[in-house]
Amino acid sequence: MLTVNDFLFYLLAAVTFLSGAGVILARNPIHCAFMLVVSMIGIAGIFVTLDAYFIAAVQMIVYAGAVMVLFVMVLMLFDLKHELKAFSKGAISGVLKLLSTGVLLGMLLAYIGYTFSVDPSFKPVPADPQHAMETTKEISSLLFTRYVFGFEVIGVLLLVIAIGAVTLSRISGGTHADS
Amino acid sequence: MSALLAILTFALIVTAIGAGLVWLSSIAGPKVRKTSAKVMPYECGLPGQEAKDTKISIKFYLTAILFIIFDIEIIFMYPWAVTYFDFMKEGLGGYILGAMGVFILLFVVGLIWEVKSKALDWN
Amino acid sequence: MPILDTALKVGLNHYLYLSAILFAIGMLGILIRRNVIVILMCIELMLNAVNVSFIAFSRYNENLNGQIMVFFVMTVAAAEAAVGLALAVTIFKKFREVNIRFFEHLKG
Amino acid sequence: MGQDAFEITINVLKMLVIFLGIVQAVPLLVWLERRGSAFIQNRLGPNRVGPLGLLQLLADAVKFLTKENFVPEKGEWFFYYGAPVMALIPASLAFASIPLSIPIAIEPFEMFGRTFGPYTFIMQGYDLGIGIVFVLGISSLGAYALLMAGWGSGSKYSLLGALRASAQVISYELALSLSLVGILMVYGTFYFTDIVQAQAGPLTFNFLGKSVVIPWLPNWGIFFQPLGALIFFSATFAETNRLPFDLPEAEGELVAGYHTEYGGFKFNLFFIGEYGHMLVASALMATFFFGGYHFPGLTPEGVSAFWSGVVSGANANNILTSLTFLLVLLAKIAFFLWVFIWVRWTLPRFRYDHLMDLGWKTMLPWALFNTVLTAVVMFISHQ
Repeated sequence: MLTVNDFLFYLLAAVTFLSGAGVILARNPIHCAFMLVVSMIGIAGIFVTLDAYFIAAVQMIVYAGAVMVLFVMVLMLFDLKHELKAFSKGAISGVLKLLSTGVLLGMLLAYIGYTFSVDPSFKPVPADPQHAMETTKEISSLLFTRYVFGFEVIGVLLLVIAIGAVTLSRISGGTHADS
Repeated sequence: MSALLAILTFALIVTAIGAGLVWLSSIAGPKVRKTSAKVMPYECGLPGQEAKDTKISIKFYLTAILFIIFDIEIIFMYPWAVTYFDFMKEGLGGYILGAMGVFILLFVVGLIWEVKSKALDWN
Repeated sequence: MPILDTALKVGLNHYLYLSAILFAIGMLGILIRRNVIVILMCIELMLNAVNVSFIAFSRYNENLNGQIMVFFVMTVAAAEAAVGLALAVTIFKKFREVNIRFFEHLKG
Repeated sequence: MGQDAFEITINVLKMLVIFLGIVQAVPLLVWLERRGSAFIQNRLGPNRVGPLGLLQLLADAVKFLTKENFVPEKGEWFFYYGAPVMALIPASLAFASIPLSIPIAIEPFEMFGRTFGPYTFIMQGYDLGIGIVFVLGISSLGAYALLMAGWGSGSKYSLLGALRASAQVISYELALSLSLVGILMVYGTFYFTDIVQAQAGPLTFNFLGKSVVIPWLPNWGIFFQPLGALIFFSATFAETNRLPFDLPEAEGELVAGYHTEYGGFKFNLFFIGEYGHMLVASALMATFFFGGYHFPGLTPEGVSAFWSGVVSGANANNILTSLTFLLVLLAKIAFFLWVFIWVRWTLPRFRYDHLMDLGWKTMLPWALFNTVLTAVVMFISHQ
């Protein structure tokens, strides 16, 4: 008998898998981007089933709400209708690519199946809404004690990116893109 | 966990009612033959022009990039904000203030640089 | 059926399988697509797949370090997407090309 | 979601009521907006259909429903029809996560020959422990409705309008989320119920190690975060595309923005989404800065004691007590909605570059200043 949690996992996994497959199969890049948005939201749901509420919200805000908006805006800005060939050419190389990905996937699945078959079930957690906030506070105190150096490095990285991205978009002149 | 189920149910309700209303309006609306003038993009009644070199300012995309960067910096302030008082109660107020002080300083430097480099000017 | 019930009962393995499948999808996308922006999207998908396994292990071991790792991965991935897109846009503006094959000609 | 059929049914019904409440609030707000604007401009406004023109909206809805539906030539039908539906989702999902009143505790009772209960029904769609972060996450999906509409219409004016609108929305999202950091520092939680609980009673704060109580003021967030409240409320105007920030649909100057190609009920759904965002913004404003469902002098015990003189039975008493607090919150929401309408007919529209300058160069630095100020003041007053 499936519990609610199991049902949610299978539902979200199906959504994530199908939209993930859509990302690589859709011909129009805009469709790829919207498929990826659905995939990101599905993964945020997966995080919630794993009790990572804050990370799920960050996933929504950063990935679905910021990164993918940038992707969609760039694709709309450079209206790529003229790009007809979505996939790379070559039958032999195509077979090789599929084969190598299949081998990798098979190895990963077999490894997971053999290694983590001891007791893969999760320990139960309290189903109390307060629990999510407690976890968030624990994450936060870890972030600002053990990982405080990484946190500051992220600050530096973001500063560098902010300067670099603006400088990059400046070169080759002109503030307007031909569409 | 059940909250997630509730969210999905609610999203389903909203989508169903919204899509139902759109469908209902397509049922209730008149069925008129499409004419070429009707399905043309609306450009104030003039014949549509598909100019080859429509210029769209890359400012939009630059704004989106800067949005990502500052959004992440703000997201890092959220866990800090909720534990700020807890750290102070443990006597680590100066430490946590300093840790975020450096981060905010980097934020401010980035913001000042963007303003000075005119990346945020729109005219 | 008890065997089916055991197999369907969601545990760590299921999350890891999902993570592996998503990772493989992302990798396949990088191999077969030509558009550099779609390839960047596939990289995001692969990073997300890794995040799923991080969170799953974090939940399994009841250890929150994994969640912090995911927080950092997300940050760096977003930064990577920003710079990657800035590069792609710069090259597109100059050469009107987003095909990944074309980028090979950019050697110095 | 629930343990037995009764609880699940009530919870699903509750969600339906919340969503239909949002949808039903829109005609009333449109009526209020039209009558209110007429009042401000010394006109009469709609007054023909029904008393005070109230049935005008029913007539409008019927008219919207009987409009022709078609997809423009170069549009894509999925995005074209999906965008109005998508416009509903962020606002309604966010509104359903805000606690509207105190939970209703239902004692065991007999129905259909069975005993049900005891139950506790929360007065919100769902209770996530991370409240405000969820609202921010789900509202950040709002940009997709605009982009889908612009892309699906297949018209370059729609696309340009969509890009303008989403650039504006994401720019003000920064100031909006940063302005909330101060209030989160004060309460130390993301959880809405705790935030509302913390605002009950008279104004209490610590100053230099002493506890100060001001009995004639409520313990509302606005007294701790006046600047944060101001920035938050201004940013929500831009988020909801309302005047003076309604550049995405400057109907007088531009064509119409991202919904140029839309008509009939699909246009109406965008409208419902916009008013839904206003509802969320007003409810968040009330929850964070104006005590949520609390009002000075009203305690759950006091209200319960009042109702016990009117009705008998614990269940009816609990329900009426909860509804009383619901009314308090609704009154606060109505006040902020009126401010939205009032401002629309008072202030002129910004120019686009002024708008972006205001968001990035004025509101973002002030929100940052508010964060630093709050941190320093809390640090000093705790020493």
